[in-house]
Amino acid sequence: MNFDYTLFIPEYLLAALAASIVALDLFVPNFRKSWLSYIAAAGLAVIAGVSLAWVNKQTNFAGIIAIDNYTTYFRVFFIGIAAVICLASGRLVEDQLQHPGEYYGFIIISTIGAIGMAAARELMTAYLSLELLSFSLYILVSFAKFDSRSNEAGLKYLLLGAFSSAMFLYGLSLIYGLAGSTYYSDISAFLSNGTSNFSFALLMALVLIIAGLGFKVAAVPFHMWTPDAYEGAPMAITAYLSTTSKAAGFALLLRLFGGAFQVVQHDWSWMIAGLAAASMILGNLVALQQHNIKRLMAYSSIGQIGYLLMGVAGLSHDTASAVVLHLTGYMVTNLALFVVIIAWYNMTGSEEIADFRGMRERAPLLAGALAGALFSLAGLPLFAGFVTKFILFQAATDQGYYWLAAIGVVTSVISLYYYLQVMREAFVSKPEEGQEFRLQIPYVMQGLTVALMAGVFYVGLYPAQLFSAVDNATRFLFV
Amino acid sequence: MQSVAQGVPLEHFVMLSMVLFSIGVFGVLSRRNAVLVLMSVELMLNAVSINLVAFAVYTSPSLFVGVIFAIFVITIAAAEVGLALAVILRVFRNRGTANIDEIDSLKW
Amino acid sequence: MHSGYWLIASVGIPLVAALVLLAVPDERHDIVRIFSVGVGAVLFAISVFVFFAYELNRGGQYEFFIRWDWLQNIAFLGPHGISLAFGIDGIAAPMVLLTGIVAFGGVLISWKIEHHNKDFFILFWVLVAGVYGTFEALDLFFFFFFYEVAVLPMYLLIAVWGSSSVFPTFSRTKEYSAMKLTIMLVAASILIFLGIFAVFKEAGQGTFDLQTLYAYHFDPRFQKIVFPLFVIGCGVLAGLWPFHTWSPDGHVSAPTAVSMLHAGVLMKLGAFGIIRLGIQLLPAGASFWMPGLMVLATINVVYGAFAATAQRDFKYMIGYSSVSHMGLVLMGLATMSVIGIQGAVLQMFSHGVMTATFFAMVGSVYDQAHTRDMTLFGGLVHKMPLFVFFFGIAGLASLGLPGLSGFIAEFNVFVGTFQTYPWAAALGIFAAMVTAIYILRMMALALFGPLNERWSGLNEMTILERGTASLMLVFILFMGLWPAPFIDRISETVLRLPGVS
Amino acid sequence: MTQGFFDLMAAVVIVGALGVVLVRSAVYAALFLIASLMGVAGIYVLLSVEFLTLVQILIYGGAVTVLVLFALMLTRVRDLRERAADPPQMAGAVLGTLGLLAGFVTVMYETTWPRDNGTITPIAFNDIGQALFNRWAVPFEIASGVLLVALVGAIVIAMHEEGEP
Amino acid sequence: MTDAWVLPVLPAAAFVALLLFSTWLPRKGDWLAILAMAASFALVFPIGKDVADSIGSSAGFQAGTRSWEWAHVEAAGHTYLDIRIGTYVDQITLVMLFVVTLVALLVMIYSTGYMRGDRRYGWFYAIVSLFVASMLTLVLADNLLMLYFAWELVGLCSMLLIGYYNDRQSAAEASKKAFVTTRVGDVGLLIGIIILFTQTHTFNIQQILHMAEAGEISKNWLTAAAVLIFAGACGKSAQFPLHVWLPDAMEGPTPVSALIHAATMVVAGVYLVARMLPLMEVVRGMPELITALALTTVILSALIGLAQRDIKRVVAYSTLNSLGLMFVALGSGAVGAAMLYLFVHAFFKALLFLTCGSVIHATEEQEVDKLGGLWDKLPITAPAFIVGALAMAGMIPFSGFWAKDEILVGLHNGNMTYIALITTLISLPITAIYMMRVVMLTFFGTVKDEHVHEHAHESEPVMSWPLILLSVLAVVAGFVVFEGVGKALGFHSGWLGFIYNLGEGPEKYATNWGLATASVVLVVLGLLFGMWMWRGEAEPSKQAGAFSPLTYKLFLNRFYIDEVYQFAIDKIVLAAGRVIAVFDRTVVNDTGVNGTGDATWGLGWTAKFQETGKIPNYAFAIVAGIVIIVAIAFGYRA
Repeated sequence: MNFDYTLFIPEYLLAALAASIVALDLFVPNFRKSWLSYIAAAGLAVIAGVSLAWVNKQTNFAGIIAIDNYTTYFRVFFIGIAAVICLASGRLVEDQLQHPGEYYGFIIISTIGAIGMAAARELMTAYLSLELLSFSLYILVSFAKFDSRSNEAGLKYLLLGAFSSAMFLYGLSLIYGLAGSTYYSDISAFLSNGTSNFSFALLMALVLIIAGLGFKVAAVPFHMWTPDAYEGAPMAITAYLSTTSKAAGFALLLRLFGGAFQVVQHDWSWMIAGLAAASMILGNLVALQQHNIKRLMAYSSIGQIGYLLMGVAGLSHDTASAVVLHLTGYMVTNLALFVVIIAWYNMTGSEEIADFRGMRERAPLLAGALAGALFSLAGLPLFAGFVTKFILFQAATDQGYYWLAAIGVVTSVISLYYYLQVMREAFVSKPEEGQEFRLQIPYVMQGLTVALMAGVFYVGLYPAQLFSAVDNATRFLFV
Repeated sequence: MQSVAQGVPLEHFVMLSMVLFSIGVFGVLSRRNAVLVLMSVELMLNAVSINLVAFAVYTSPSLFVGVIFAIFVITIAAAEVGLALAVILRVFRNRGTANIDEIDSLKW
Repeated sequence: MHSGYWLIASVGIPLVAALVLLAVPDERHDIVRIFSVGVGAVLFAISVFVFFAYELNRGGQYEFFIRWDWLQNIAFLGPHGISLAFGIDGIAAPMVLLTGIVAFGGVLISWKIEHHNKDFFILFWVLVAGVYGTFEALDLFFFFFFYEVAVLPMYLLIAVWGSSSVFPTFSRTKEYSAMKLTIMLVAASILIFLGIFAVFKEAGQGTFDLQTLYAYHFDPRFQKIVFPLFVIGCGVLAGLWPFHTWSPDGHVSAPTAVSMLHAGVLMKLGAFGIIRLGIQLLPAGASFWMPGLMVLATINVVYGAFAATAQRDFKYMIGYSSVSHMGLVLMGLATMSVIGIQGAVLQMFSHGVMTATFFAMVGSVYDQAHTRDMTLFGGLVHKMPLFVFFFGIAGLASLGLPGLSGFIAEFNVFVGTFQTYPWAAALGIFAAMVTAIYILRMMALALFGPLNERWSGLNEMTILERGTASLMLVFILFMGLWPAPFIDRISETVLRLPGVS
Repeated sequence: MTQGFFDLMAAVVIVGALGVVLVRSAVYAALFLIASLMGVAGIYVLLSVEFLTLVQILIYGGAVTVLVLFALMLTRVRDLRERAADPPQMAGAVLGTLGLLAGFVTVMYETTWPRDNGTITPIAFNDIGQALFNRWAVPFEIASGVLLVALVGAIVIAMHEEGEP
Repeated sequence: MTDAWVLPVLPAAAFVALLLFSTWLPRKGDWLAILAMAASFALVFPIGKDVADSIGSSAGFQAGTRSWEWAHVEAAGHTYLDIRIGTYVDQITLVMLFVVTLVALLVMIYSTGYMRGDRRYGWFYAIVSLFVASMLTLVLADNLLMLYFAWELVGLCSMLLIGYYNDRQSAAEASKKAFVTTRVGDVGLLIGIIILFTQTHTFNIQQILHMAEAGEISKNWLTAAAVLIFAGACGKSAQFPLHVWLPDAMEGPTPVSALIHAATMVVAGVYLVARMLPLMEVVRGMPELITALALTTVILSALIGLAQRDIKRVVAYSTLNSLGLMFVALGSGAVGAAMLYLFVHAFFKALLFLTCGSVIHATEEQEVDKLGGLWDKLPITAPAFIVGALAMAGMIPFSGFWAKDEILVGLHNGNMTYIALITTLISLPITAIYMMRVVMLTFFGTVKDEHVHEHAHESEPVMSWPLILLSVLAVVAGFVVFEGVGKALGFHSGWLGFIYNLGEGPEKYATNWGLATASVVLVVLGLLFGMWMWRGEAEPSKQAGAFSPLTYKLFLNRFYIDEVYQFAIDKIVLAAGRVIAVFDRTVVNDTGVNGTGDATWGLGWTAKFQETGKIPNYAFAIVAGIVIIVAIAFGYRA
C-alpha cells in the first residue's frame, strides 16, 4: 500500500501559504492590506504551477486519494479560481471587512477541501473534504460581521448545510452498511454482484446522498439557501460560492457516481434527471423576477446547475467530459461576470440591476465584458457558453435524454430574456444627471476582466485543447 | 474477549438510529430557536454514528472503517456546534433575536 | 492560393474589423467611419468576385471549398467531427453577393450615425460575419454557430440605436421590439438545435459535416418527425406566418442600416436554412411536409399584402410587404419543383436588394422629417426627385414590374407553383395585384400630388444615400434585365437537389 | 439480559430525543439532549467500542452541552421558553418526518444486511489507534484542518470588534 | 431587313440617353427622341417590303424573325425553362408598327410646341420614347413572356405620363387608377400565360397557336387561358368592365392622351386579341363573349359621351366607342376589319386629340359649356377637328366610314347573331350625335365666355402641320380598302388581301350596299339631329336634359361604375386590409406572442414566493424533496 505523502505537496503549500498570509496580516500596515491579496494570488499561481508536475501521473495514496489527471485538472482549476477571487477581493476587503489575513486564509484552505473532494476515492475523505470546504464557506459568507444580511446568510447556510450534510452522512452510513467498505472501488465491485435483496436500502442511500450533494451544488429542491447566501455574502464570496463550491460539488459527484455507483446507474439517473429538469425550469423562471444582481446570478446558477446535472444523469465518459467542459466554460464566464460586478460595486456601491444604468458611458470596458459574459451565459456563439452547452446537450441527447435537452434549450431562451434586461440597463439606459463622468477602474480589475474575457473567447472559439485535456481527465473516473 | 451485546440483532441498532434520525429531522423542521435546531442536528449526527458503529462491529469488523468514521463524525459535529454558536451569537448581536423565523430579511 | 481563403476572408475580415474597432478610441468617429466603409468596400469586392468566379458545370460540387478541423476524434466526435468547412454552391453564391451589396450599402447609410458609432459598427460587423458564415458553412455545427452569431447583436443594435414610435392606437418601444425579435428568433432556433441533435444521433457518423450527412440516408419516419423542426425553426426567421410579428415591429424600431441588413439578408437565412437543412438533408420529410408549408406560405403572401394595405407607417408597410414577399419565397420552396425553388432563390436576392433600397430611402427621409407616417407627407417629388425615383424603382420592383428584379423571381415562383398548386399560384398573383394597390397608394399619398408645405424644408438625399441607392439599383436592373448569370448558377444546384422534380 | 439493557438504553435515547424536540423550555431541551447522548454512549458500550463511549461522554457530555447552554444564556431566549411552531409548519414537520420514517421502515423490512452473522467482533483500542494514524492519516489531517478552521472561524466571527457596542 | 429589333431599340436608347443626360443637352434633347422616332418610322418600310414579298413565297413569314436566349434551364434533355427574346413580324405587326411609329412621330413633333417650356420637358420626351419603345416591343414580341414584359412597361409609362402633372392630386389619383385597373387585367394575362406555359412548355406564340389549333391543349385549361388573356386585353383596351381608367387618362398632357388613345396603349389589347384570335376561336363561346362585352362598351360609351362636359372626355369616350367596334369585329372573326379600323382610327383619333389640345392650348379651357364660336378664331384647328369628328362618326367618305362598313360586313358575313349587327347599327347615330354636339358647342353657337373667346388664337405651325397631315390621312386612309389603292401602295391583292392572308384564305372587300346605305342614313340623321339640338343657345338640349334629369345624371356620372369600383376597393380590399392588420396586432402579436411571454413571466412571479426566507421552510423543502423521490423510487421498485 502506497503512503507517498509527497503527492500532497501542493496542499501542504496551500496550507503554508494560508498560514503565512494570516501571519503577514499582523505585520502589514493597515493601508497596505491590499498587498495581501497580491501575495495570496502570486502564491496560488506558483502552487498551481507546481501542481502541474503531476500531469499524466496516475497514482493514488492508499487507494484513498487518487492523484490523476482528473485531480490535477481540478487542482489547477480551483487554485486558479482562488487566485482570481483573491485578486478581485482586494479593494472590497479593504473597504468593508475585518481580518483580511483570515479572509484570504480561509479562501486558500477551502481550496484544499475542494481539491480533496475531487481527489477522494473513499467516502470518509470525501466527506471530510466537503466539510472543510463548507466550514470555510460558512465563515466567509458571514464574514461581513456588521452586515446583518451577511450574518443571516451565514446562519441559514450553516444550519441548512449541517442538516443536509447529516442527510448525506446517513446515506453514506447506509452504503457502508451495505458494502462494508468506504472505498469507491469496493462499493462498485460489491454493487456489481446484484442488488436485489437490499435494493430499497440502496435507493434510500442514493436519495440521501443525492440530496446532500444536491444541496452543495444547489439543485432544486435543495437550492433554497442559494439566493439568500448569495445575496448576504460579501460580493467576492458570492463569486466564490458560485464557482468553487459548485464545481467541487460536481467534481465529487462525478468521482463518486462514476467510481462507485455507475453499475447501478439505472437506479439513480432518473433522480438526477428530475432534479435537472426542476432546476432548469425553476431557476430560470424565478430569475425573471429578480432585481438584485446577486440573486439574479444565484437563480441563473441554479439553472446552469440543471444543465450540468443533465450531463450527470446520463453519466458516461463522453457526458463526463462534456460536463467538465461546460463547468469550466461556465466558471470562467461566471468569474468574468463577477469581476465586472465587483468592480462596478466597488465604484457605485450598489448591487441593484437598475443601478447598472449608463455603464457603457461610465466604464466601457466593464460594459463590454458584461455583455460578453451575459451572452456566454445565455449560450450564444463566439463565447464559451455556446460551444460547451452545445456539446453538453449533444452528449445528453446521445444518452437519449431528448426531453431534458428540450427543456434545457427552452429555458436557456428564458434566461436570455433576463440577461438582456441586465444588458439593457448597462447599454440603453443613460446615467443619471451628473453621473456621466468616466470611472477610473483599478488596473487589477481591468487586467482580470481582459484576461477572463480572453479565456471566454478561448473556450468559445478554440476549445480543442481544453476539450482533450478534459477528456484525458475524465478518463480516470471510471477505473 | 466476549461482547456484552450478543443476542441483540443488528436490525435493532439500525432501527434505533433511524428513529433517532427522524426525531432529529422533526426537530429541525419544527423548532424555532436556532440553538435548538442545532441540537436536533446533533441528534441526527448521533444517529449516523450509531449506524456506522453498528455496521462496523456487525458486518465488517476486519476493517472497522465505521468506527473511525464515527470518530470523525463526532469531531465534525463538535466543531460544527462551536462555529454555529459563534454565528448565532453574531446574529443575535446584530438583530437581537435567535429565532430563525424572525430572521427572514433575505427572501424572494 | 487556395480559393477557399476567399470565403475565410469574407467571414474573417468583419470579425477582425470588429476587433480592430475595439481598439479605436470612443470619440474618433471619423476613423471608425472611414475604416468601416473601407471594410465594406473590400467585402463587396470579395462578394462580387466570389459570385462571378463561381464556375458552372463543375459537377455541382461545392466550390471555394476549404476545411479546417476544429474538434475531432474526441468524446462522441469522430474524424472531421466538427470542422470549419466552408464552400458555396449555386444557391449560396447569389446570397453571398447579396450580403456584400447590402452590407456595403448599410455601411454607407450608417455614416451619419453619431451615438457611439464605434459600438454600432462592432456589432454590425459581427452581424455581417454571422450572415456570411451561415451562407458559406458546410458544417452543421458552424451553420448553427453563425446563424446565432447573426442574431446575437440584434438586441443592442435595435435597442440602442433604434427608435420608439407612438401610433394612434398603440405604441412600440425599441426595447420591446428588440426583445421580441431576439427572443422569437432564438426561441425558434431551439427547434433547429433539437433537430441537429437528433440528426447527429440518428446518423451516428460522429460528424457534423454536412456533405457526410447528405450522403447518409435517414429513415423516412425520422425525416418526417425532424423536418418540421428545421422548417419552423428557420421559417420564423423567414417570417413564416404566424411567427412573423417580430419582423414588422423590428423593422419599425430598428435603425436604417439594421433594417436593411435584417430584411435584406437576415430573413434570407431562414429560407436558406430550409434549403440546407430541410430539403437537402431530409428530402423525404420535405416531400411529406411541403404541402403544409405551401398553405402557410400562401397565407403569408395574401395576409402580408392585405396587412400592408392598411399601414400608414412606411416601415410597417415595407415590413408587411416583406412578410408577403418572403411568403413567395417559402411558396417557391414548398413547390419542390426546379422552377419554383429557383424562383424562391431569385426572390430571396431580389427582395433583399429591393427591401434594402426601401429602408435606405425611408431612413433618408425619416432622418429629416422624424416621422414615417405617409399620410403626413405629400408631393415629396417636388423636394426630393431623386429620392422619389429610387423609391419608385424599389416600389415597382416589389410589385413585380418586368425589367426589375422582382418580376423574373415572382414569375418563376408562380410558374413553379402553378404546376402543382394552381390555387396557391392564383392567390399569389392576386396578392401581387394587392401589392400594386398599396404601393401605388403610398406613392400617390406621399410622393406625388401637391407638395405639403410642412415639408418644404426637406433636402435631397445625401451623396452617400445616393451611392447606396444607385448600388442597389444597379443590381435590381441587372437581375431584371439579364437574369441568366443568376439562373444558371441557381438552376445548376437546384437541379441537383434531392427530391426536386 | 443484554436485550433488556439495549431496550433501556434505546428508551433513554428516544425519550431524550423526543424531549429535545418537544419540550418548550430551551434549557430542559438541552438537558434532555445530554440524556439522549449519554444513552447513545450506552449503546456504544453495548457495541463494545469503549473508546467511542469515552469520546462521546467527553465531547458531548462536556464540551458540546456546555457550549449549548452558554449559547442559550447569551442569546437570552425569552424566559428560556419557545413559542410552539405555527400549525402549517408543524403539519409540514409531522408529514415530512412521517414520510421519512415510512421510508426507513420499508428499508428496514425489505433489507437483509449482507455479511451480517448476528455476532459482534469487538474492536481493540490500539487497533483503532493504529488505523487512525496509518491508513486513515490523511482523513485525520483533513479533520484537523476542519477543526482548526472552525476554531479560527468561530473566533473571527464572534470576536468583539472595536467600535462595536 | 430581318433586324426588326432595331425599331424598339432606337427609342429605348433615346430614353436612356435622355434620362441620364437630358439636363445637359440642348433643348433638353427632344431632337434626339424625335430623330430616333423618325428613324424607326423609316425602318418600318423595308420591313413592310419584306413582309409583302414574303407573302407569296413558301418561306412564309420569316421576315424580321430573330430570337436570342435570355434564360434557359435544361437538364437531362428536359427543358424546365426557356425564355427567349425574339421578334416576329407579320401583317398585323406591320400595321401596328406603321401606326405606332407614325403617330408617335407626329405627337412628338407636335409636343415640341405644346410642351415648350415645361419644367420637365426632357423627362417627358424620355418617357414618351420609352412608351413607344415598349409598345414596339409588344407588337414585335414572338413570345408571350416578352409581350407581357412590354405590356407592363406600357402600363408603367402610361401611368407616369398620366401622372405627369405631378402637382395635381387628381393626376396622381388618375395614374394610380389607370395602373391598378389595367393591373387587374394583367393578373389575368399573367395567369393565362402561365397556364399556357405549363400546358405547352413554351412561350412562343406561333407554337402555342399551332398546338391550340391542333387541339394539343386540354380544353378546360385552354378556355381558362383564353378568358384570362382576354381579361388582360380588356384591361389595356379599356373594355367594359375595365374601361373606367381611360376617361381619367386625359389628366395627362393632351399629346400623351393622343398617343395613348390613338396608337400606343389602348390598341395593345386589340393587337393581343387579334394575335391570339386563332386560339380564342378554338374555344367555344369565346367570340360571343368578346362581342357581348364589346357591344356593351360601345353602347355604354356612346350614351355617356352624350352628356360629358369636358371636350377631351367626350373624345375619350369616343375612343371606348371605337375600341368596342374593333372588338366586335374581332369577335366576329373579321381580323382585317379590326385592323383596318385600328389603322384609320389611329389617325382620326390622334387628330381629334391634337385638335382638342390646340383648342385647350388656345383657350386654356376644356369645358364645352364655356367654349363656343371658335370657328373663326381657329381656322386650322376647327376644320381639322370637324374632319376628325366626321371620320369618327363614320360619315362617308371619311376613313371611318369604310372601316366601319367593313366591320358591319364582317358582322353580317360572320356567324354572329343579328343582335350584334343591330346593336352596332343603333350605336352609330348616337356616336354621330355626340360628336356633332362637341363640334357645335365648341366651334359654333354663341360665345359663352367672352374672355376665353377674346384671347383665343391659332397655335403655331409646329403644332398645326401635324394637324393638317393627320386631317388628310383621316380623309384618305380609308381608301386603302379599294384593291387598286392597295396595289398602288405596293400590296399584292390589295390591303385586305394582304391582311386576310393569315391563313383564312383571301377575302375581298365585298360591299353590302344595304348595310352601307343604312349606316350612312343613320349617321346623317344623327348629325342633323345634333345640329338641330345644339344650335345657337342649344335650347333643345337643355329641354332634353330637363325632360329626364335622371337619365341625364346617369349619363353624366358614367352610370356610376367608377363609384362602384371605388366602393369595392375602399370597402372590400382596404377594409379587409384594416381587419387583418388589427387582427395581426391584437390576436397574433398581443395575444399570441406577448401572451406567451406574460404567461412565463407570471409563472416566475408565482414561483418566486417559494423562497420564504425562513429556515424551517427550506429544511422542509429538502425533506419533502427526499420523501417524494423516495416514494417514487420505492413505488417504482415495489
